[in-house]
Amino acid sequence: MSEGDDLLVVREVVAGYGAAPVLHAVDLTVPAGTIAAVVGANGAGKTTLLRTISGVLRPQAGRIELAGEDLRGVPVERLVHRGMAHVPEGRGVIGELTVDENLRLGGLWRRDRSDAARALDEVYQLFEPLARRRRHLGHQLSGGERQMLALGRALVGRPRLLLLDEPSLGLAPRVVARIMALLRQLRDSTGLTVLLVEQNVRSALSVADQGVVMSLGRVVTTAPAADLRDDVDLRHAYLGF
Amino acid sequence: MSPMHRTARRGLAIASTIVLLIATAACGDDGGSGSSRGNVPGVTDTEILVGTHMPLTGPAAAGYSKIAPATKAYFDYVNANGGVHGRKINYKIMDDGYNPANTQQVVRQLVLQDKVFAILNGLGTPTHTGVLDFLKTNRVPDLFVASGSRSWDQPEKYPGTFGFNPDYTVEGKILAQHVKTAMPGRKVCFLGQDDDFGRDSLAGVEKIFGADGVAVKQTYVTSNTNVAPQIGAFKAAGCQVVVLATVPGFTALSIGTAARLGFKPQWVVSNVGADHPTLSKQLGEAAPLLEGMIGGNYLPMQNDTANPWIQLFTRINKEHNGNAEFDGNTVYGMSVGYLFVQALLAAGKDLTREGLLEAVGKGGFQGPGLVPLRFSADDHSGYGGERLTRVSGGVQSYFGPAYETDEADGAVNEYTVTPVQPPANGVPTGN
Amino acid sequence: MSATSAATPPQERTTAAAGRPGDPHRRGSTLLRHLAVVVVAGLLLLGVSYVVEPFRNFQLATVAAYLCATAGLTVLTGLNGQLSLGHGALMATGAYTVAFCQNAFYDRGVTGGSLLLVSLAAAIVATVAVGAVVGVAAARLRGPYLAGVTLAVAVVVPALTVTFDGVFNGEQGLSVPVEPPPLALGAYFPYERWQLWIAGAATLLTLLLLANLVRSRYGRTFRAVRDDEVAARLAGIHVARTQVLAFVVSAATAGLGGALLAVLAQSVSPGAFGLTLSLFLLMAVVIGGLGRLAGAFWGAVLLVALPDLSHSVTEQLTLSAAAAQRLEGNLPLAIFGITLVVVMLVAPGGVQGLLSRLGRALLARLRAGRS
Amino acid sequence: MDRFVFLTLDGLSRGAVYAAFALALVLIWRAARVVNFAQGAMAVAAAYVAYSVATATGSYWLGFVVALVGGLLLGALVDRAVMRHVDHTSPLNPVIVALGLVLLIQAVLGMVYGSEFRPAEAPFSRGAFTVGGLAVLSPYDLFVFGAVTVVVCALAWIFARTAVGLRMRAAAFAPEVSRLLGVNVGGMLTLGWALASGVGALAAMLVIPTELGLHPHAMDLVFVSSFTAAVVGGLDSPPGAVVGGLIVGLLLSYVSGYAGSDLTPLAVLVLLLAVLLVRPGGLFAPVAARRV
Repeated sequence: MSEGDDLLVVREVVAGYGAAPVLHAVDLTVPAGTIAAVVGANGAGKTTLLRTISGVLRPQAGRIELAGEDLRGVPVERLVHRGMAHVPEGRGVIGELTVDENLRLGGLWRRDRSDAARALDEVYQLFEPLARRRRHLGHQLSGGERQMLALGRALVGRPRLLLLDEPSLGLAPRVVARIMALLRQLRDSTGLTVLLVEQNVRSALSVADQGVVMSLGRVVTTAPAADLRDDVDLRHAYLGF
Repeated sequence: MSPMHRTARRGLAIASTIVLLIATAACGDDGGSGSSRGNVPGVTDTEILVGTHMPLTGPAAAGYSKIAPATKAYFDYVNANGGVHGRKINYKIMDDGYNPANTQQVVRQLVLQDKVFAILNGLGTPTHTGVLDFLKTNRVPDLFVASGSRSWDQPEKYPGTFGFNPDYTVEGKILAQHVKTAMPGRKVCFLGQDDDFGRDSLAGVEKIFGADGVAVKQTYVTSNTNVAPQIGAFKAAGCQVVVLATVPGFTALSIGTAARLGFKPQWVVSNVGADHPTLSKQLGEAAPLLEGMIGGNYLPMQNDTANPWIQLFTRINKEHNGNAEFDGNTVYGMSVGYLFVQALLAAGKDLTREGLLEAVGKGGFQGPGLVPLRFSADDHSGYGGERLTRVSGGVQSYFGPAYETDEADGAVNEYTVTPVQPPANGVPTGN
Repeated sequence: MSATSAATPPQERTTAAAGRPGDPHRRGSTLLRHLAVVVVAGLLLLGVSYVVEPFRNFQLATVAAYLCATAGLTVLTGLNGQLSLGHGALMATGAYTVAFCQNAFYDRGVTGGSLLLVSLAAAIVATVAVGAVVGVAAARLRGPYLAGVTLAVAVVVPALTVTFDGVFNGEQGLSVPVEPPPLALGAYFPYERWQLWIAGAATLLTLLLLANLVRSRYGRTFRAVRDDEVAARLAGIHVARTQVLAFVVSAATAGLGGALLAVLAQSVSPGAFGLTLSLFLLMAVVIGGLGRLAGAFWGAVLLVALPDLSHSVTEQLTLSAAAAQRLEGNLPLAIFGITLVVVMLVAPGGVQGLLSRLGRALLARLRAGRS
Repeated sequence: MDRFVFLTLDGLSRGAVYAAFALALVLIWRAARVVNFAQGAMAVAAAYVAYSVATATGSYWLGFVVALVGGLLLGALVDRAVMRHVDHTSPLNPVIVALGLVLLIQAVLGMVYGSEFRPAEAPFSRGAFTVGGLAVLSPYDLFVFGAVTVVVCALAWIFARTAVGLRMRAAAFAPEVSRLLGVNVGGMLTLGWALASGVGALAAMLVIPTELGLHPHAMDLVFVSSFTAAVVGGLDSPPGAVVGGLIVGLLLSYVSGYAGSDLTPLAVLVLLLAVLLVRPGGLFAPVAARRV
């Protein structure tokens, strides 16, 4: 079932915080070079899914594979080495560090110092406002700038798979649109694979190749994003619009 | 969770608590009272149980922790030689960490639970002050307290308490008298611990020089180890003689700090802080700074190997004290032991607490001390004088005559009686 | 995991607090239940005082005195979340006040059994005043900053006795004259039993008041402030006032504890109330089980048992003189240190946490056997 | 005037050591949100190791190096073996564990070395240079200033300029995010403990020769002064620790020089209250305190 070009495979994963699991046997496959959007109501388990994939939360059962390799037992901090980057909800900008330090942190693990430096420059080119505020502390940035910073910091590591948790939260529609466009642009230019978790279903589905609908800890539907956008029943049933 | 259930649980907890308490109480009763003969606590036909409280741990333990083991070693020696009137002395040493709250506990344990015959050589002014009333109410002889405070000499108020050390005022007078006669016209300054030790000592010095005779008076607290400000003040005032009423650590600090500041007065140091081995160990490579330091003492010098007392004590130290390091504290501890055995002998074969106190009150003990013990019915202080010591060529030794005086306005007199020799087998005989 | 342990997640705590509604019927029964427990404990203590020998009576009296202080500290730290490294200093305040009062009475030739009550009350008042000052400062501070100030208080208050030695008589301290037991009890009534009665009665009364406070509206606000200051403020609780109140209450009990210690020892000196005491009080309440009055009891027992333990441990070993000298005193401290670390690692609920777990298991077993 | 200069220099040379020790406390606080009450005892343990090595080999400097390395290892050990396993939900727990460690370490030192004071050797002369009849600093004081300055600069450089410093700061501020970015947070925590404990050992090596000597309790008083210094400066701020240390050193010197040594504890309390009532997070606290 898992073909060569499936970058991320999640099989029968059960995970949660206490005795009662939040995720019940979740299955998910993201082909390389595509954008998958996980959508669903509050409490559907979207964030928990991302946290489980990136290893912050240990699955109680099931397996997760990245490019065919089982991730069980791989410490969180080693996952960047495997090409996975996770931008957590609330953006995870470290407020006490400067913009530059935040960005450098994203590439510190890399052996190839010169490429890390190059990646840093590219991010500054990509997010020109960040270049202007290099020396500013993280907590001095606006919401949009923080999102850029978090995204840019992930990109410094030149990931194969980007896990994005609610990138649109609290941002103006114009900024959200820019970020979504950027993701598509990155997919096309670098072959980046993105797993996106969003409340903002419209814009998520507008950018994604594949849509995954979650409800109460289960995947209820996986379909091409365009189909989901048009499936009125499904939207009414799970997405509330 | 129903209230019923909770009450039950609480009841269970309380019940288990009480059971545990009673169990500890029962276990603790080790039958100390069962073995006593007649009505005298701690005394049987074969044993005399004596207790003490000492700092064995904590910052104050340095030096002092050696005293009680030395006393015990002397008792072991006496026991090995047949004991006192056929009874062996069992010396129970309790650690109070120089904390008065712990002293309360351990002394009560010794008296109420272990039922000791007497408390011997309890160490420290703040610690021992707290148990005076308790010992008095329980009529426990409280002999030879290890401190130079004047509190032990209150025969009216505490008839069962006797001191051992010369009190700090007596010492201050003797040290000051020497300064006055041997170094006339010099500018004299004083550094004392900020408690009764420093106060009483300063009182003695001022009895000789008058209240205005001491140019600069400074104090220190043990919780602040920087004495540079005080020493700096002495230097600025041009002091030529500095009298120290300091514990050994602060003697070393003061002398070291002064050298650091290029200030080299004549040091005159209380017996408490003048033990040369202790000081030179603390100063390490800076020990030559002690050269010329004048101190006071009243027991044989531990380095005086020709002294028969030191020979005796060294032997006992080897045989019964694991050959521990031999210093002034060892001599002190064994001298206390010797005096106590003398007192027991004087109290006679029918040993009672009253008998012991009466015997001590009669006085007339002669032992290793260079100056008289002042015990009498209305004087419960210990040694009544000191002899001066000087460090010369890295060796601390006596010079000049021994002096005696009182803590009031009496003159400082030479004491000319030659010290006695120890008995042949090192155990006193009744006199 | 019990509802008041430090490690409990907040949700559980709030439900536990909410599970005790302010229904007057229940409240009345709580008071009665506490009263019953205290009366039973008092009777038991009375019995025990006749059974055990004088030294144990004295030790129990000392436990009672320390229990006053640890109970207050556990309310402050465990229930209100304020760390205090300075309770030894508050005990010293109470102890010195009692000393001054008793000496004043005796110097004026005033005698009588009830004077001690006046002195103890004065000690509480004085400590409340000091506690209010420290508490107002404390309410502005958090975490390590609060620890820093209370640490300084713990160091400074004993040092003041040396600075003003004309009043406090320096390191040597003051003696505390105390009346002998009333003659009605007989001429040979052991003094230590009398001491236990005094200390026990005062402590049981304190515990009764504290237990009711903990279950009252104030107790709930204490916990609310500990769990989440912002939420408490939103719920209309005056956070600073609550914190000062908690500090004052615990200062009052610490003052009483110190006063009782002074009465037991018939003397007071700064060395007994140093920084070590403050730190040991804190360790005692944590080992006993933070936030529980029963845990405060175990802590107090520990404080009294430790010096005693110091001797018996080394006595059990047969050692050379030199080795014994080194181990004496140090070995028990090492054991205590390890115990403290291990307790914190494996049983953060402390002794009382373990006991109640054990008790619950026993009850469950009993019920299972019955049904 | 002479007296003022004298007291100032004396206070500064004391304050430098308090600064170093306060810095060690700040390092651990920043890394692990723990006030390490065991810092003093750990530092004394390292100093005892130095003493053993120096007596056995006759080389002060070998002992000095061993003390620093020993301090680093002890810090790492305390983190790995104990502190890591402490439940940090209540800030009290690590404090109590640290107090337990103090008892344990001091008791073990007492058992191994006894409770006597051991002389602590100073590598340079402690005799002061005299300038115009006024005793100023000694070569040893200069060594203390030099060593503390080197440590402060080295730490500042590590934290501001190196990758590992960036990792350590990130791990302290945002552990979970840092892990997601490939930072070994556990390792950084251990490194933080090791560095702090090494700095503490250095402070002990510097201060003990100026004190009563080597003793299991030798750092107790230094701990109290340094903790005060760290709190005055603001526990989150390394520059605050340095400034706080110097302030406390000067205060102690002036008060005992002009007012009397018995007033020093009171002066410390007044300083603490004065600073904290105006700035509850210390002098160098960020203006908008972070809500954690």
